[in-house]
Amino acid sequence: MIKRSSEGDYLSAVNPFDRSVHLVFDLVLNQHLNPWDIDLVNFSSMYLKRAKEEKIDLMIAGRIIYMAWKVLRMQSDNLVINMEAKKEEMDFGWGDIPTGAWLESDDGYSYTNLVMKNPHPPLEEPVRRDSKRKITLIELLGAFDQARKDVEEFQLIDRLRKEERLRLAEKARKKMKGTVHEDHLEEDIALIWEKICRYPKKFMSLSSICEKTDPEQRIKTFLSVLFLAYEKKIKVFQRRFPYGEIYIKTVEYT
Amino acid sequence: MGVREERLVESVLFSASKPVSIEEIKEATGLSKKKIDEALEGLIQTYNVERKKETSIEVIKAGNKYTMQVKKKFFDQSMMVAEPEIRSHLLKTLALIAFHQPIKQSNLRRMIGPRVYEHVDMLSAMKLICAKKHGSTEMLTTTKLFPEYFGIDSTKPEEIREFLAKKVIKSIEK
Amino acid sequence: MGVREERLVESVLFSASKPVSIEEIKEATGLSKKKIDEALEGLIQTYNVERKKETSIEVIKAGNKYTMQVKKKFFDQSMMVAEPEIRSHLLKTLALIAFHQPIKQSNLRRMIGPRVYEHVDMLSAMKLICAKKHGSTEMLTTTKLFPEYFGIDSTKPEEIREFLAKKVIKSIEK
Repeated sequence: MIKRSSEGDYLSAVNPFDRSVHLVFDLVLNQHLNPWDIDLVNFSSMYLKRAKEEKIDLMIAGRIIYMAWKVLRMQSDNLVINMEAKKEEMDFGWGDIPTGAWLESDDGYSYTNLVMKNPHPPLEEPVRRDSKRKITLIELLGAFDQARKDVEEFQLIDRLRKEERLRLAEKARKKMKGTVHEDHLEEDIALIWEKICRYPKKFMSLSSICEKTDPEQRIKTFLSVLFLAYEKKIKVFQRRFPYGEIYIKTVEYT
Repeated sequence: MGVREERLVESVLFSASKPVSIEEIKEATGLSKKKIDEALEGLIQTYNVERKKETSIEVIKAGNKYTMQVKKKFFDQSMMVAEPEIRSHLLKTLALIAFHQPIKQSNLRRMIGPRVYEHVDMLSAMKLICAKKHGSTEMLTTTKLFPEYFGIDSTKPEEIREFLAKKVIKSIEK
Repeated sequence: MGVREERLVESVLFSASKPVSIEEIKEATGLSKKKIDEALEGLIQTYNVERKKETSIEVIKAGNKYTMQVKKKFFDQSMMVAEPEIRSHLLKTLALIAFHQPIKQSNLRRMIGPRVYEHVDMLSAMKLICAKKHGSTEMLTTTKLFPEYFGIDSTKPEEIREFLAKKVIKSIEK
């Protein structure tokens, strides 16, 4: 009987109380309901009361008690993990926590249980004054003095930032000038676009439109494809990341 | 006179941090106007007469409202710890607007950067400045509340600007 | 004990809208640490013992700081506004962190469910807790502000734990 009760087979409970308890525990065990949403203390007192008052089906009771035990395990597991975390983190001054009193899982368990079940939190927000004072004219004048300096600083930094941006852009332009990329990029894009349009299908792989063995050719094709995708003429995607084949699909209206 | 009522009204005055009307006290405590009047009278008597030398706090009537505040002679100490109503960054922006008014928001942005938008919103909400549409930007000036707040005896933007400019020059010369 | 010193410190506690340290009181008043200690002791005696029944205000030690606040029983009566549920849930989460700290966010999630993320964000923004990366989760502890904010006379984790345990038991007895 115990074996059967602990196995997963479903027991058809006739009593509506048994059925509802079974359902709730099942939600926690199989549907990942928060175990702390179950009030085990309340459950056990109700169940004991019923056991005293009427005849109960021992098979179903066994199954329900087993489920309750599993829920309790889930609740206390959380606390045990916390205790372990505490032990690991002792190095920043938490080492003085006494091993007796509050570290006992019983206390941690009942504290958590009580906080979760009680409608009132154990912390109360204090009522203090929220007084703010007025600003004086002297402070306003002082603020202006400081603001003037801040503005000068801000404008200087802003100017330097703009100059630096210009300098970097100029540098990049110079670097590109006369290179193969600058001269031929537009040409390359046009060439690849023509290739894609001529392809008999609207769907193709990158390697089908370029020379596989020539790395430079592959890079050129890939760059052009990226530009075309940016211009929304094609869609580019990959099924396996990062080493899978790259596919190209022409956009309908083209 | 009910002792409990007096304690309730005292707790409201203390926590309100600003002058409160009888109506507001009534709403917070549920006491009748008569009971509140009596409690306020009792508090004024206790704080300002009986404990005169035994406290630095007083209960006063300001217009139609009542407030609990630090006595003038302890004002300096409390200024040191009380938090200012306007935070320093915001105050700087307010000072720039007051000195350069009328000033375009786009120009102010060039002075202090993108935080201008948040600051203009906050200062407008505090009714210290006024932002009026001006083409694609806003034109910023101080409001009537501004001179009132700082005790400046003028309401015209140019006069306020001049007044502040003079003050600043004076403080630099010192 | 100096009467003037006590008045000065009283005015500072009254004006600061948050708990203040001895250092801050020293800066505002220019008094020595010894005089401030005496004044604070005097104020606690006056407010919490001598005037116990004649005032709704108390002076308490909160963390390493001191503050003046409304006594709990007047807060309940004077503020008739119902406590919003969100606030109370948030306080419960904070109470769990404070008791079990240092606690992994993933473990806290097992106790309170997915609302843990929102609560941790809000409590961090309020500077009441500190979340430090710990593998794939976060390790949560309370900050120095925590005991100050709630008027807990200790900064030691085990004492805070004891304080909370007592509070929980008290709240059931109600």
